[in-house]
Formats: sequence, structure tokens, C-alpha cells
Amino acid sequence: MEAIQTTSTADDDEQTTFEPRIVAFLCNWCSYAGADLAGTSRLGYPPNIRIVKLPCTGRVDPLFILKAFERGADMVLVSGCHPGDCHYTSGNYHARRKLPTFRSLLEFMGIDPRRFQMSWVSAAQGGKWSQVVADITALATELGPFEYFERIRDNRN
Amino acid sequence: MPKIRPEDLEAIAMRMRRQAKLRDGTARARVTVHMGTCGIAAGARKIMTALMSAMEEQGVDDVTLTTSGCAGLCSREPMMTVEIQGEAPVKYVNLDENKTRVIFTEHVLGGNIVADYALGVGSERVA
Amino acid sequence: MPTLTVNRQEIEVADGATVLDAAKACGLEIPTLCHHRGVPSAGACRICVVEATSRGRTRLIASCAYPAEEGLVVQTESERIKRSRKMTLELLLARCPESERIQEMARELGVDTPRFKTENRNQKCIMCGLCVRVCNQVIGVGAVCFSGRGQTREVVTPYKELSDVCIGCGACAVVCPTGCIDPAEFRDKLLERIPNEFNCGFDSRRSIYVPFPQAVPNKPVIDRENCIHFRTGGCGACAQICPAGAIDYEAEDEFTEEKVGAIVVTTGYQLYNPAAYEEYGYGRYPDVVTSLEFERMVSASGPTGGNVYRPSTFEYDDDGKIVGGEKPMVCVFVKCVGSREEVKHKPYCSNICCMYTAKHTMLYEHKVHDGQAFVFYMDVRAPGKNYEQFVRRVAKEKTATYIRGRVAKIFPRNGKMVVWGADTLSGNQVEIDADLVVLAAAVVPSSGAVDLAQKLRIGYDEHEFFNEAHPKLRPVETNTAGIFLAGACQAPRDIPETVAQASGAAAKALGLVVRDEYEREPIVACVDENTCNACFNCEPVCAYGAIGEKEIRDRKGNLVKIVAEVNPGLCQGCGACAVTCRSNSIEVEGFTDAELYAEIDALVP
Amino acid sequence: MAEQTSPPTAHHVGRAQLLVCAGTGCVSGRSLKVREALLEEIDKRGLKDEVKIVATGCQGFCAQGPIMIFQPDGIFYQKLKPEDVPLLVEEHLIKGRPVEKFMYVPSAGEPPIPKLSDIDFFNKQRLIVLRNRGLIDPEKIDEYIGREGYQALAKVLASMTPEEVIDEMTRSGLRGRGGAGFPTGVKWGFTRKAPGDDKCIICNADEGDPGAFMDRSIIESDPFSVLEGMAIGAYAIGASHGYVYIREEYPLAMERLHIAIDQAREYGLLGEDIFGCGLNFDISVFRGAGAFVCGEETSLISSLEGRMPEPRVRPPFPAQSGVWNMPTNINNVETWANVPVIMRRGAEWFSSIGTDTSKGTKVFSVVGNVNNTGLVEVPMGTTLREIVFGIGGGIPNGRKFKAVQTGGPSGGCIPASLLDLTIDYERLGEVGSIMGSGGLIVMDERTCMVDVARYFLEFLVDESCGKCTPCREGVAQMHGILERICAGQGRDDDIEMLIELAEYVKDSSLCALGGTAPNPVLSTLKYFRDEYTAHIADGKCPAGVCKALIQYSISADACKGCTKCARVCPVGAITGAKKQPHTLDRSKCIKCGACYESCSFDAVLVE
Repeated sequence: MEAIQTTSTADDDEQTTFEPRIVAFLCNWCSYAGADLAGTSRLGYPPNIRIVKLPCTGRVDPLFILKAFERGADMVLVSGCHPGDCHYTSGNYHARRKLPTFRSLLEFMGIDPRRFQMSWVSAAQGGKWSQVVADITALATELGPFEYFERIRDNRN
Repeated sequence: MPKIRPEDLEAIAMRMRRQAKLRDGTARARVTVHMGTCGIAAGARKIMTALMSAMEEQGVDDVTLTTSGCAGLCSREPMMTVEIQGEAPVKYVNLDENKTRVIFTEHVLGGNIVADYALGVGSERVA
Repeated sequence: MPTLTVNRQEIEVADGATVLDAAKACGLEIPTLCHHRGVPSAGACRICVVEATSRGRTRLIASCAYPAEEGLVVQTESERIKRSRKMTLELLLARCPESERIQEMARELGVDTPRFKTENRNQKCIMCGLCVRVCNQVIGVGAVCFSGRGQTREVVTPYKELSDVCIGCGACAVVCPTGCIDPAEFRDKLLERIPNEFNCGFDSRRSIYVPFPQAVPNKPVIDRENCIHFRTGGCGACAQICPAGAIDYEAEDEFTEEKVGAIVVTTGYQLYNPAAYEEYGYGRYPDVVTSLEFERMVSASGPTGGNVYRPSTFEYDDDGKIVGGEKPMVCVFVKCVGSREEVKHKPYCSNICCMYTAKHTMLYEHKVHDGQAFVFYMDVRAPGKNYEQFVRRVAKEKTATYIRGRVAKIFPRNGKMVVWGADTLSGNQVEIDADLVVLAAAVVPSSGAVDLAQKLRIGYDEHEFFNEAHPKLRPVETNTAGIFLAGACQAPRDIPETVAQASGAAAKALGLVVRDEYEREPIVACVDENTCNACFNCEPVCAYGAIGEKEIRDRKGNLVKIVAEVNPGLCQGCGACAVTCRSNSIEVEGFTDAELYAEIDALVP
Repeated sequence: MAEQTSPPTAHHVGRAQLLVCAGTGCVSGRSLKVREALLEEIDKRGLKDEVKIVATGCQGFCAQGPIMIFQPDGIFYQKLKPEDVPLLVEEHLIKGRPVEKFMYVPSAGEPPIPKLSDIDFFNKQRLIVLRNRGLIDPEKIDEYIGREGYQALAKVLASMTPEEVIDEMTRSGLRGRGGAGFPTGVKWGFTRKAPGDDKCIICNADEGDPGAFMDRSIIESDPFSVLEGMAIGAYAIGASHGYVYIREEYPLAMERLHIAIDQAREYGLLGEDIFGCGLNFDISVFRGAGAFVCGEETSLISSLEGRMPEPRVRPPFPAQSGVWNMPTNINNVETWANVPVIMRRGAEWFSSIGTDTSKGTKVFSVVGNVNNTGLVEVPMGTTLREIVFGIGGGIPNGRKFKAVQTGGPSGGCIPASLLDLTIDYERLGEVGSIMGSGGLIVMDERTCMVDVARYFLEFLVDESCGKCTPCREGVAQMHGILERICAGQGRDDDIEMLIELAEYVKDSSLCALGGTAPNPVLSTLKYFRDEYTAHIADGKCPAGVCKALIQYSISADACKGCTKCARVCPVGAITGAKKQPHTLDRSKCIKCGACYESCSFDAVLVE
């Protein structure tokens, strides 16, 4: 990844500023390449995103998302190919059916479903990728730190 | 009518032959009007009508009135054949309604051949 | 294969041949009138009579319709035949004294003036019925027929009106031996000309045609929508005429399955339809053409034979070929029609227009020496090798006047096309009375590119150009293994680029298929046979059919259990099965749950 | 009728039936006693089971009562007394000898009525095809069966293979009665052998010759004989369907045909599994719209298929490829009507009738200047003289016979010198005519042969389909020349030109219509060339027919002044007082010939 940090230097100055941690599960064939394209195209986007590369969004096990939240992620993004464009024919359709269902489960668990986002970014959409990241970073900032699991852990301890 | 089989032919033929010989007791005489196109064109329908009305007027019910095709001698149409039970048929030619009535009264009812109008007696030779 | 004797010469002919065929095979000439190759014979005019002897009887027979029977003895020259033919012609001449064909044939047989007269003379029609037969039996339409009989017989259309069933094929006029059918009578019924797609519809083609001169294979094809045989079941003239018997009407498009190791996608491009610029009037004004249409016009093998004419003045011959027109003395070229227009059209540069427009101005100058060319441009982009020099030459030699600016409106006035444009360098409005306007329309992917991309599982961008795997490092490959790209399907490209890319794609494809063993990514799913409980939920989610059953037996061969099994040759490693498996018994190598959890752990410490 | 059909199976109903009249007249003449005596006598002789005695109603001959009819012999006994009974039974019933002294004898005073068998018109005929004419009601299939109808089909289906039927037909020597005279059995054989899953047979009833009505008459008087013939043909040929192609102008024939087909279907004599013998055959009636050329096989097929009736080049012959490309056998009505008789009575019987080459009988429609016009059936080999003078009863009004035209418009005229010609296919061909379908037109001395030729050619010009040049153009030109000659504008070379054209048309035409079209011209030229010459060279019409060439006048010597001619003259060209010779004003005369026809004293002269 060639992403470089172009966000405001004011963050460095103000240590108190909340920097959300975002875990992104990206399809190797589209969104991951889109992110790459954003880099090669010298497009900037917030550095809060941490990317896990997967062969396909169809490989995203809901437990991965829970694991990310458990580990303290403030937001999780799953991004894959546009419907119809799956490299594996139908993997993104599986994700499209499975993950929104899981999203409603998050609410049941007491997690704000807005903390889990999905997007379709193709390999040619470097621009879109940087926009998506900027948008969700802004959303994550707005939602504030996710401390639910930490509290549970702390209580247990 | 049911389909017939070869063996039924004979029964039909016998029945028809009995009728043809006028011995089934219902008819005493048979009058055949020859109604091919030639006969009809020459007026055979009028002859037929005349016969039918004569029968009705005189209350005759023991004469069979029938039709057939051309008898061959087209120049002498209309023609009819009168057959009294047991006698040779007589052919009449060049008929009109009046002649028909005379023949009906004289020959069919009275048994006397009207020689003036008759062509001949008997049947044609069939090879 | 009957054998018969013609003028003492024994000859074997094909089944179904006529006596006339046999005589021709012997090199004998027999005059005919009502006979035409490709139309069923009727033996009506009796000109072609010959003497035929069979079963001891010699008769005059019509050689055009009489089958060549085994053992037939034919005599084509005799006094009797001569007398008959002479009288036939004398009678026909009496009927049709004006017909040149009849006059000529009569002269050959020594008839000068007929001894007879007919009342309905001065006809040209000899009642041979060829037109009726060709229309009914060959074309299968029935737009002409006989009415009346004997002397009152005449050839008419049904109810003597121009009927709707006539398809205007003109076959009747073609076969008429005396030329008494004038196609002008049903001019408005004549078949609509079939535009020749390769020549941008400037001229017409037949319904059986070679698509274009360089077509591979260079063979004719049948256009079923226009072919009379497919419309009416009749005609079949091409099949009768083809000496190789190559015409097969029964042939259907077929799907063939081929197993291949690599696919190179080269679907090319098409021109953006400039009708989207309503102000330019393309499609409404014939003298506003696209650059491709201009290209066809200047081509020596094109519809005008390399001449540049104003399309509004095209002159056609009977065959629909362009034989003349007015030369455009003022020609305006408009560049970037659709390209570099982010708001309404295409944001990208079409890459090739600058260079071909420069070429077009040169060709125009070659064809119309005293013509004037103007080029409206936004920028001149000539980055290739020697490109800049070429453009400079155009400017230097004054083959064209380059005007930097856009064209606002094109409209007809007094037989000219008025071009309103802006000259942004001088800040003036420009008005040019042009004879021809050539629009350099944008390059867009071929229609159907998206369908193909989805079939092949390759990506494409918002303009439907196909995505390469990596714009710099893997420019001819796609993300799908074994599928390569070349040419304008990927982006607007000129010829040198396309050739280079195609060579690269070919080399990549060869590199894949020349190997003895197939190497693949190790990222495939594998089953933990210990935990798999054979629910086979993984099976329906696999898009590749890679999940199979495996029987596990003990040493004695007793079945212990059945488990799922992954065929690593088919598996693409998407991982859908791994997510579906309730017992966590399938994992994708390289993307196992454990690896991913570890990754997540590392990312969010 | 009893003498015609002796019932072969009388034993079915007993040996005899005695019909004793029990009407009032006879009963009062003691007929019941006669009946009792009969019963007693028969019982005594043990014939009770074999002889049936029936008391009938009045038989109308009361003056001669008591009367009795002895069946099956149809002997009429009269004035019987009970004491006559033993003799009668002994003689007639036991010994089979009718007892003349009891039989009816017409009284001497009755005027003599000739027997039909003594009348020439009837006694020279021999009825095969017309065997049922005047005898059956053509709308009742039972009457046909009553006259041995369908016996032939039953026999064929029960005991003969198709090949045997064809062989029988071939041996019978029957030749097509439509005109060309092709052996019917051979034709059937061709169609049977032609490859094809289904085959078709057609009855050609498109009778187009002017003055010919054989086919119409056969169908009108005995449609079943045609249907039975076709069913036999279908079995022999292997056809499942038949058509009767009948011209629209025959409504009565068509109606009777439809009735006959319906009745045959009801009896299962058409349709599936005929007689339970597995033969499937049905017949449709196709109405032709009246084109003479449809009598030609290939035109007929074309018309049947719904196209314009035009002949086509043969081969292929219909036997190879006919209706809808099926092998097709076409025969004329008379041919089909012959078939059942041949099958019933055998080829040997049939071939014993007629001449060496032409077997059986031929039906002719005798018309024209002859006393007895009508339909006659004579054995092949009968002379023309017998037909014209014997059967036809000679020429009316004591005029002289001139010629007879056979074969319709395509036939030729045969002059008086050839009256003793025996009729068969070959002889007629030799003299330049044809058998044709059987039209026979008798012409007397007042017939102009040039005019006859002109008339027939006019017909043919009108009926030529116009497909081929010789027939369309050639016949029209010949007709033009004849018109010219009849109009008195004949040229010296007209006869040569007629012959040249005639030979050309005959030689070069596509079908038989054209091929025979010149026959009227050629045969009249052959036998009556002098009449042509008289027209052209002398400007005269010897028969006084061609108006442009004749003048009427009244002979003052012969005219009795009856005024008949003056009364019939439509233009008042004849004047004269009663009982005084009349005069004719030629400037007013329109040559209509009314005076000529009306004069009873032959005083009107024509020159």
C-alpha cells in the first residue's frame, strides 16, 4: 500500500483527538485493488483504516467482524466487488445476503449497527475507495470510541 | 344404419327384389318417372307432380311412385314406365300433364294400356 | 444416371436432368424463350422442341421440360423441328412485332414478316409465364398470375392492382425474355436497399454478401432477415447457381464448445454516436458525417471508390452503387466530439482523433486539390513517435486551417452546412459555409462488452472499458487467470499500442499454455476429514462444483464415513465454503480462520 | 324384370310363393276356395314347407278374377277355379311347366303395342354400363344392391388379391373411355407399382364436349356403379382416397353423387374397414369450375390442387406423380362404371364383347340431325350406320345424311361413304377422328362443313388454356382463316395455310387438347375439300349456311302462296297475296333463314 497520510496535521498537535480504529475486510480482486489504485493515483485518505485482505467478501465470516470488535475496533468495513462482478461468480452475493442479516444481530447484541458498514468498490474505483474511507472515518469519529467489549472485559477482570 | 357385411347384401337384394316384383302386397302398380337432367329439362317434374296430385285426388294408396335416371331416349322425354303387378312394363314418351292423367286413369287404375302414348312394352336387354 | 442418345451421341446425365441439359452437355445449341435457369420449366413456348423417340414413337417434345429418360433417342435438328420452330416464331412475331428478342430470333430462322395478324398485337408479352413461375414457384410470393385463358390470357397482378404481396424483388423483370416487365412500374415496391454496414450504409449490398473485403474467412454470408428464401421460402437462386453446392439454407448458428487454456479479449471499440449532440445535426443532415464514414469514403475500396462526395448528392446506379456526387469544396473537421466532455459525454481523451484528423485533412487535400479544410480542436495531442512532426507537417503545408475552439452549432443554409464556432485564440466567433462536416467522435467500448466481462469474470470501469490486473505491472492481464486483454477494449488505443499490447497478451497466453504442468495459486480449500460431518452445506455454495464426496474406509474396506472433498484443480479459493461450514471443517489455505484471527489481533492490538 | 334377373337363391324363402288375390272382386269369384284347394293340394304333396301361399289385396284385375301370381316366375294366372288347382300344382310346381290355358291373353281387340325389344332404338343396344338405367332409384342404395350391386366388391375383397384384380382388368381388355383408350388394367398396374406411401384415384367427370352427356347420365341414373368401381380400383391400386372431379354445371348429378356417397358411408361401403375386410377408402367430390382443358389429366390435377388448370409436360405421368405428388390413377366415369360388371362376370365374358382391339361396349350420346337423340350403349364394332339409322332412326324430315362427328371438338367428321365403319378406337383413328368420350353428332345435308369446322375451332379457341404457343396462337389463327372463308373472303392459299397450321398445332402442342384441335379442320378438309373450294373459289356455300355467301329466293312455280314465309320474316322482306306466288326483296333480306325453315313446299331456294 502506498497510501500516504494527508489528513490535517492538527491531529498530531491535539493528542486528545479521537482517532477511530477501523478494520476493513477487502476483496482481493476489487476493493483491495481499488485501494491500491488510490495509492498509485496518489489519492489521499484517512490512515485510520487497517486492511485485512481476503480472497472474496464471501470469505468474511461474521465471527471475524465480532473478533475485530472484540479486539477493540471502532468500526468494521466489508468492501467487495459490485454485484454481478464477483471474481468467484457469486461470492459477493453470499456476503450481500449474509452480512446484512448479521448486522441486525449486532443491534441485538447491543452494538450500534452503524459501526458495521459495507461498500462495493471495484478495482478501477480508487477515487471511490478514498471517499468511502473518508466517509466512514468521519462516521466512526462521530460515533466515538467503541468500549462495549472493553467494559465487559474490565468487569470480568 | 349399421355397416353391412358381404353376407348382408343378399338379404337386402331379396328385399328389394320382392319390392321390385310388387308382391309384398302393399303396391299393385309401380310408376317410374325418368328424372335425369334431360327428363327434368323436358318437364319430368310436372309429370311427377301430376301423378302425385292424381293419386291424392283419387285416394290411391296402392301405387308406388318412384324415380330413376335417364332411360336413354332423350329426344322423347319426359318418359315414364308403368308396371302393373304381373305385367310387362310399358314405357310412355313425350308426356305432358294431360297425357299423364289419362295414362294414370286408364292404365294404372284401369289396366288398359294407352297405346297412343306408349313407346313399347317390356324391358331393355341387359348384357 | 440415365443414358440417352442425342444426335447419335450417347450421353449420361445426372438424375433429374432434362433433354435440354443433355443437349447442352453435348455442346448443342437449342433456342429457348420460356426457359430460365433456376426457374421450373413449363414447356410452354415450344421453341425448344426436339424430336424424341421412346417406345417406338417419335414425337416433338419440349426439351426444356422433358426429363432425360433412359434410352431416349433425341434428334435436335430436322426439317420437322425447323418447321415447328419457324411457325412458332411466326405466330409469336405476329403477336409481338415490337419485341426485339422475337424479331431477332425470327430473323435467325428466316421469318421476316409474319403471314398472320393478331388483334391484340404490339404486345411484348409472349405469355411464356416465366414471370408467373418465378414469382409463384421460386420467390414463393404470387404477386403476378395469369388471368383468362386462350387468347384472352394475360399476365396480371391480382385484381390488376399493385398488390401488397409483391415484395418488389424484380425477379419477374429479370427473367422476362422479351423485356416487357418494367420494374419502374413497381418502383415504389422495390425492395428497400440493404445498407452495407461495412461502408457505414453509404451504399447497399445484397442479402448474400461478403461482409467486407478483408473478412476472415473471406466467404459470403446470408442475411436471413432480408433473404427472400428465408422470407418466403422461395428463390434459392444462389443455391442453384453455386457450382460448389456450398449454399446450405438449413445451416443454423451453432454453439461450439472448446476447451482452451487462455483467452485474449480484443473486442475493440465503436464510435460514440454524435447524434447526442443535437446542435450538430448528425443523423439529420447527410452532409454531417463521422470520421469513420469519411474514412470509408476516402478508401479506394470504399463505396465511392475513394472519391469524396457530399452524401446529400450521391448518385446511385440500378444496383445501388454510388457512381457520382458533388465534391465538397469546404470541409470542416470537428475534434473531441464526445471526448473530454465530463458533463454530458465522455470525460476521457479518445487518444486517436488528433492523429487521424490530421491524416484526413491530408487525404482530403489529395482527393480535392482545391478544397479548403478547417479543423476545430481543443488541444492537439501527438505524444507518439513522430506524431508531432506529422501534425506540424499538416499545419506547415497548410492542408488545413486549425482553429482552437469548439463548434456551437451546425445547420443547413442554401445548400451548405453552416458551422458556427469559436476561435478562442483570437476571441472571435467563426462562421464557415461548409460542404461537408466530419465529426471526430469519441471512442467507446463495443456494445456488449459488459455482458462479455460478466461472463468472463473480468472487471470493467464506469465507461465499460475492461480492467487490467494492474495498470503498470500487469497491463495485459486481468484478475481472472488465463484471460488477457489487448487493444481498445481496455481503453482508447491507436494501432501501434494495440499491436504491442496484443503481442504482449499473446506471449502471456503462450507462456501459460506451453507448459506441461499447470501451476496454480496454492490458495485452495481443504477439508478436515476428522471433523467433517458430511452435511454438504458447502456443496451448493461452491460456484465451481469443486466439492465432491469422499468415502473413508478402514483397512478391510468397510465404509467408515463420508466426508466432503475439494478438487484442488477446480477450486478457486474464494472461501465461501469455509464460511458456510458449521463444523469449521473447511479452510482456505492461506486464509484460514486462525490466520485471519491472528491478523485481526495484530491489527487491533 | 323376372326374365332379367333370375334370383339365384330362391330357396332362401322356399321354392315358390303363390300370391292369391283376396280382394273383394276375386273373393266374390271364389278365390278363397281356390286358396283352400291350393293349401290342401300342397299339403297333400308334402310341399308345405317349401311353398308359401299368400292372400294379397286387390291386384286390380278384377275382371279376370280369381287371379293368382306364381312367384318367382311371375306367371299371371286368371279365372281360376278350385278344380283347376291339382293340374296347376302338378304342372307348374312339380314339373316347372307354366300352364298356358290359365294364363292371361290380351284380347284381340287391343291395339298392338310394340315390345321394347322390337324397337330398334333399344334392341341394337347392349347395356353394361347403363345396366340399371331406368330401373333403379338412384337415390336408394338398396335398389342398387337389389340389382346385384356391391356383389363385385364383396367378391374382390373376399377372394382376390390386388394383383389378381389388375390382372383381371388387363385381361378384360377394357380401355379408357375418356378418349385416349389406354388399357385400364395396365394403367392401374403402373399406379400400383409406383413408389409412394399413399395413392389416389380420381374419377374424371369433367365432361366438356359440346353435346356429350354420357358421364352426367351415368351418375344421375346409377351413381353407385361408379362408387363401387372406384372402391374396387382403390383396393387394386392401394389408394386410400378418391376424388370425383365433376363439373359445376351438373347440379343433379352432383346431388345424387353426394346422396350416394352418404348412403355408401352409412353402409360402411366407403370409409374405414369396408365390408370388414380392412379396406380403407373414401371419396370426396370436387366441383370443377368448367374449363374444357380440365378433362386433360394434368390440368385436372392442377385444378384439383387449387391451381389454374394448365396441362404440364408428361412425364412424370400422374401414375408416378399426380395429386399432391401422390401416384394417381385417373379414369373416366364410364370406365369406372364398367369395373363392377367385369369383376362380377369375369374378364372372359367382357372380352367376348366387342372387336379384337376394343372390348366391351361404348356409351354414345347421339345428338344432332337424327330422329332419336339420346344415350345409347352399343358393343364395340357396331357400325356407324346402325347407330345413325338403326338406333338413331335416321335423319328427320327426309333429309340426306352428310356426316357424323365423333369425339367432341377434338374429333373429326366422318362422311357418308364411311358409314359402314365399325366403331372402335383404331378404326376411328384411321379415318381421322377419335373415339373421344362418346359424343356423336349427326349432320344432315343442310350442314356446312366449313361452318362446322369454324364452330368447333371457335369452341377450342375459347377453351384453349393459352399455355403453349401452338394451341393459343395457332388455333386462333386457324379460326381466323375459317371465319374469313365463311365470310366469303377466303384467299387462294388459305387451304394450304390451314393445313400447314393444322400440322404444326397437332405436332407441337403441349397437351392433347392442342394435339387434337386441328382434327375438325383436317377431317373436313379430307372429306369435304370441295366445300372449302366452293367457298373460296366460287364464293358459294353449298349447304346454304354461310350467310355472306348465300342468297334466298322464292320459286314462283313451287310457291303455293300459303303466306307462312311472309309471316315469319322478321324484316318484312317477303310480300305476296294469298294463294299467289310470293316474292323476296333481297335488299331487305337479312338471310336469317326463317322462311327457308318454314316453307313446307321447298319453294324457298338458297344458292
